[in-house]
Amino acid sequence: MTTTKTADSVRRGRSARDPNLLRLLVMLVFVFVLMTVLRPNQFATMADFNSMMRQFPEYGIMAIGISLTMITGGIDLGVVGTANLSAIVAAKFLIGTVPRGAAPAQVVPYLIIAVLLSLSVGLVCGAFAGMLISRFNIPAILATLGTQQLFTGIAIGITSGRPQSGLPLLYSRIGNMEFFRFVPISFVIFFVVAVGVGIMLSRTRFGTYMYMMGTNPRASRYAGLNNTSITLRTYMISGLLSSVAGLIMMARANSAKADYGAPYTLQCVLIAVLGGINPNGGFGTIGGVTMAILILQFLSSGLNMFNNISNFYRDVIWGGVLILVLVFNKLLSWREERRAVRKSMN
Amino acid sequence: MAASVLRVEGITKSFGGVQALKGVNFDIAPGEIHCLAGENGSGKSTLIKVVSGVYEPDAGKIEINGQQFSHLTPKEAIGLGIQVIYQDFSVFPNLTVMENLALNNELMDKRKLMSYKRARAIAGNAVSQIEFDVDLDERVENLSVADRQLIAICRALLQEAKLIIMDEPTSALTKKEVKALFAVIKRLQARGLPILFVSHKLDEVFEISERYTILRSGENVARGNTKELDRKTFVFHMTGRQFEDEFYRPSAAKREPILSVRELSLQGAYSDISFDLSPGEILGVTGLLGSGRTELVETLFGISQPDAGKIFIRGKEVRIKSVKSAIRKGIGYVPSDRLTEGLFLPQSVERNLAITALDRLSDHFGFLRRSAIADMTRKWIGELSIAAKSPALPVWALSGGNQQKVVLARWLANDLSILMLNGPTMGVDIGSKYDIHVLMRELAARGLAIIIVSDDLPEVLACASRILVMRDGAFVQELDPSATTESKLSELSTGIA
Amino acid sequence: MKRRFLLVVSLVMVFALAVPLFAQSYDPMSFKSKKPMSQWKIALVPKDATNAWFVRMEVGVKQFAKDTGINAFQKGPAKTDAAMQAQVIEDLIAQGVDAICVVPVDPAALEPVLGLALSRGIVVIDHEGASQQNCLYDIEAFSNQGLGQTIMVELAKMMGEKGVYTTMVGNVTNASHNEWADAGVAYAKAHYPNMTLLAAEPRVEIMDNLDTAYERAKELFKKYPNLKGIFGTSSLSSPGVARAIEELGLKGKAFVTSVGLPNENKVYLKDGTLQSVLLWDPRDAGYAQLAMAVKILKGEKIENGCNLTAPGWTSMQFAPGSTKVLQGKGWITITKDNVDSFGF
Amino acid sequence: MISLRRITKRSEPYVLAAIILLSLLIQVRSGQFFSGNNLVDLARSLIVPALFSVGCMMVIVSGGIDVSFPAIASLAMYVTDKLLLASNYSGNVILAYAISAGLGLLMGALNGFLIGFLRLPTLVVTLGTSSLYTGLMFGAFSASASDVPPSIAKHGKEILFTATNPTMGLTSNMPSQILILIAVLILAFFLLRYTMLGRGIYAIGGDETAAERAGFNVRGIKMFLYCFVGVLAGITGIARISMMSYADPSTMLGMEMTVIAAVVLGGTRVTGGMGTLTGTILGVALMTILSNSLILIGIPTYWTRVFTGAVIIIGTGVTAHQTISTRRRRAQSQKAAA
Repeated sequence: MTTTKTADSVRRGRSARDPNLLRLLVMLVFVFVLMTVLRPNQFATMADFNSMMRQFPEYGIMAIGISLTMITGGIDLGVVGTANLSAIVAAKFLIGTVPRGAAPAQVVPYLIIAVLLSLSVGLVCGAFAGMLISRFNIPAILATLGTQQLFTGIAIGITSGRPQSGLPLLYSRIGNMEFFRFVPISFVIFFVVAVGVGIMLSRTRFGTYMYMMGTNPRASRYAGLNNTSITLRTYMISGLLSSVAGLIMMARANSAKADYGAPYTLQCVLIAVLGGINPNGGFGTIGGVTMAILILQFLSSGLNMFNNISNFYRDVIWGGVLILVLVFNKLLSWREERRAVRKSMN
Repeated sequence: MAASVLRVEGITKSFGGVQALKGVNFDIAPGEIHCLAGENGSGKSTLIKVVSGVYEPDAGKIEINGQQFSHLTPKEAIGLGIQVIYQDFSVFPNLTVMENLALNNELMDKRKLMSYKRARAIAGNAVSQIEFDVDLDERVENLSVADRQLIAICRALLQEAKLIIMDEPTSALTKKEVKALFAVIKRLQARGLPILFVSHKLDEVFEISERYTILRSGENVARGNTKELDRKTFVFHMTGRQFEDEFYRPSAAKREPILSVRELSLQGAYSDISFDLSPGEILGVTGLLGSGRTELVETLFGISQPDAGKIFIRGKEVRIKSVKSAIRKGIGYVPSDRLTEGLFLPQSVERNLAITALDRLSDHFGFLRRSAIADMTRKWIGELSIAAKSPALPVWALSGGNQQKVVLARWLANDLSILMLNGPTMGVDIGSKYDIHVLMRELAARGLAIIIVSDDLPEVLACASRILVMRDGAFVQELDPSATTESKLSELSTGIA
Repeated sequence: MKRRFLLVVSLVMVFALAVPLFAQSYDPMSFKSKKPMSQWKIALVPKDATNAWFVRMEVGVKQFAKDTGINAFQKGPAKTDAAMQAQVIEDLIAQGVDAICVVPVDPAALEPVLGLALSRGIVVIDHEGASQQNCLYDIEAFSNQGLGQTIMVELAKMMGEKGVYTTMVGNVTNASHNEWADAGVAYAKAHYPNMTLLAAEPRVEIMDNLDTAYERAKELFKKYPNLKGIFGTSSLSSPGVARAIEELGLKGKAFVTSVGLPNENKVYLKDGTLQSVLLWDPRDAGYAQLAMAVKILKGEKIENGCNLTAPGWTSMQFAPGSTKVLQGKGWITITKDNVDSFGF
Repeated sequence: MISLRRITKRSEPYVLAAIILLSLLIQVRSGQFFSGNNLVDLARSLIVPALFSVGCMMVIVSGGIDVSFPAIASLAMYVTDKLLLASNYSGNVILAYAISAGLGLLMGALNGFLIGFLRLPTLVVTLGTSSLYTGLMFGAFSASASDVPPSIAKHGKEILFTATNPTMGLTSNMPSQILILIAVLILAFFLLRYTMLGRGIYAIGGDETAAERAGFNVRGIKMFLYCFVGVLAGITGIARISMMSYADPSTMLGMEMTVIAAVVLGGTRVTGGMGTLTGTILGVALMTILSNSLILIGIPTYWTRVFTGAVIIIGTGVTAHQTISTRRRRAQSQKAAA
């Protein structure tokens, strides 16, 4: 067998082994076409694309964070709490320090500090969760359930639950600007995050470590991986991404508040699972997650165009689709297993 | 000729066009210990599953106590007294000994309710049958592997077994425990119970069985009386290959030790361990489970930290703080439990191979050098002749021997100077075992220092250039393999003459 | 370094055109629609879709659509959440509705998206969002100030203008609940010298849950034996607290009032545990919001005394000092005598 | 001796100790903990989470996890409520329980089918069905808070006894629904301990393959288990709305995480196979006391979440630490024995 042939078969083997991605794509196209046909003048218009691009980055970025933790075999239910806490810290800083009526150029350094502050709060929150999981061996689901309460609680405590508004104009201006009057900056950030995390997972050493630890933490220890540090770093990335999402929410709402986006947590877990992230760890791609995000957004925006259909049908479709995909994957994997048994007999 | 308890004739079974069994015949007589031998994938397990009713054969017949069947259901098989003791014993770790013993009985009696009084009586009766001393209220997860196996045997006896099938029962047992198990088997035989002993370990076949049947690629290749069988023929029938006698002699030139351990101690595991290891040497460490052998090598691999003592590498004192630091110092370790400690089963062969070498196979920013990884994978698949159709295949699709080679290759891909292997050929078939032994000798000859931890005494004798026997956390004696015997080793490690 | 960053920022700003977002003042008259009335599409966005309150509001919306023949509908987020509400509005803008009426979860959080709506020529009417900048008008059944004061007056009446009281909100993050409570507390301070706010627990949260309201009330009465009154905001607080009062045997000794729906409070009003609750009919509020939107689409000038054709909303007055916030006299005090007359 | 050693390995004593400490703290801070009416109040608040926790514990013991029970409970009770209202039913409340339990059974059966027969991962399946059921409730049935039919309202007024606080004269009623909890606990205890079905649940959690080989009908047991959880959820739904005389479809949503946390806190092993009713009830009691005593302790409202978050983290952290050290001790004692 020549080398090129091997490489080819590897590549083919990979795409063939990721039929989930293909199925997601089919579903995505299906939802898209369906909505376009049903609502030709509304769906798939420039205005609609623009609107959708402004909506999904905030929860999309959180979903990517949750996906990463799920790949390592854990879960981060604390993303929303982290996002709001970090945004509130940034908002409090801006509101408290920026002089009234400051010129935009004067405000820039404050903005930079605020953003850095918020990102570091995200990192600290993530590190805290990672610490609980890797050092104190608390099951991730409980540890992050606790951190979600804790972070939201701190956010409420320091604000008495009130929205922090009165941000400098420049912040919202930058946060809501649109390239070519069409591509919102939040979308650009999402794009950068998705591509960056995608590359990290598929092209870097650390990405491989995450998959491997998620597959078998015991074996990864014997292979010389530092599980504690991998876990810690994964949750720190998740925290960092949460704070990015928090900054986007802060721009979109022009304020920060302890309970913005509370229902996003469950939604993000659903996205991750539909996107093909194995809840037991070890498998899943950002491509799949991104498609799941888009499917959700299409569904959601599409349903908003039907005046008489409640938004709750999104949940119904979502739950139904999730289960159907599972059943479908299962049937296929049974077939594959049978084929594999046959092969191993050879 | 006495009527057979079980006779199968012309059993054929195929899976989607692939023939797993091609007309297999065998029979087992009352009170007989019959060994069913064969390498992985030879069709042993398929045959067991046909007999126990899990698979329906495509052709052939099964005769049990004179009754003919074209196929069985699992319930029928159990009803006919066929009991399978699986490799993993199928016990419930979270339940007590009593429940583990009694549950099957209750299920067979189709009981809906559970009586703890009855269960205690049943369990007490079961353990007394084989004179097994155990606390009935202890959770099984707190018992040793050997005790768990005895539980499985007791449970089979409770089912009024007329035939006990043991599927590779010794793979997780220590030498001493195997002895105890064999005593139990003999006792069962004395009561007239036939036992089908499935194994690929030739010593066991010779020691325990009266007759044997060997399968290869789904066919009967040999059957007869064990007395008339010799090792060479046995191995030939199993593998279809001829092997030379194994023996390792390191090159005569004594070299400077690469690893020196002085008075190393870990509380509750081992104490006061000192030894030297030179390049080109294969040091065999043997001892019973719990003798501290595993803990010792795991300390050297940075899994645990010693309480006292010193470790020198190339004469320099080192601290091995973590696995990572062990790897940096050129130490590799093949752990004993391949499935849970060694491999990432659902991940690709490539990833499993490359995992420890990723530091070298990526650039400054941590980006993988994919072509280098592919090259390396290809190289080692070729070098160790790992039978994998594609490096993208998940590693669970490989046979045990090939899986072990993947773990080995992972370490060889690093610039190693010391390789430690814990039970390197456990659960590996003879062909691959031989290959692995040859490989170890080659590596040693190339200047690698190797430590093998094993209680497979023939393996230690065949591969090691020096043997250290451990007992109760201490070295008892150092031996020259060319001047010692298995019985001597076993004596030293058990402390029983 | 800093200069280069500024350069980058300004370059980016040149290429990217920021969406006009902020309190630009729009002339409501300029929102007169050129389309015929039959093609108008008006959406009302409530805080959520399940609360009995908004279910009642939808009755008004449907009534309005029926009365006028205009395509008016209610479309709320699946959960009471500011971020999700903003998404619904985003989608409505993309669909090209002509007017959006909104009951904001959090006015501040909706500023950008409502600003976008206005910039696209969409009429924006707020309800219960007096602090909203990016809207043409905010219509209130009353002022937040006024409601808070009225609740306090009712409570004070029950308590005999003396004793310890505390406030209870749906969520500590709920802006209007906090405003009512703040107004009530301020009013009590000024007018009822013998009433004191419970210093240790000045604001209790019931997580918008009836059962929690009940449990918190029980705890409060146990821990603070001299607690005499609870100033409720969420419509779930009166029935929950009333149940606790009844059970603890405090009927006649402890009091509660809040905004509330007749049916939810009927039992307690009748047995005397509750003396009154306050209400503006969400149906009428829904109807009035749509009527307001239509007025602007028609190009009518909005002045003091304008009529939104729903009971209590017939003569709207601008709030003092505001050209945006219109207040009606929409609230009704419900007592055991009139509780049966509502039918919801 | 041996039994003492076994007891220290379990987590029940630790949870009990935590409850006692917390109680003393509350008593010191408020002087109100050990009053009759406070205990009755706590028992009342315990009913719903405890009913949920029984099913939740059984699922976790079997090696699964269920997050759909609040959705099942809500949909079942809501549909029942609406049906009875629409038919002007005024008879016995048992019918309400029966209908709701039946609906719960159907919804649980879907979980059971997907998990037991198709062997799909439990977390994902129940996340999916949870989304499906809540969506149906709010979408298809456009659920909103509603009255309850007279039979349920009457049932809600049935009280067993009234406890009076002698110093303050406050009274609290013990609702009759506590009898349902007691009955369910007795039933679950009997089921788990004295039936083969119950032992089968533990067996599956210990080793599913072994259970299959031993002759347990694994699919059947899982089917039963999720149906049982569904039935229990349906009953819990009615118990909840009857105690409040008010059917709020969203009142139970979101309880899944705290219930799971309570069950795990009570010593149920997350990976399956281990868990006791005693531990579960203690875990739920701890969580209930905690959430119902923040005012009594005097924690300001704004900081309550911080407090609960910290307790979850510390509580599970202690349990996690304790199981690990037990494992270590066991390993060491094994070594010593060898």
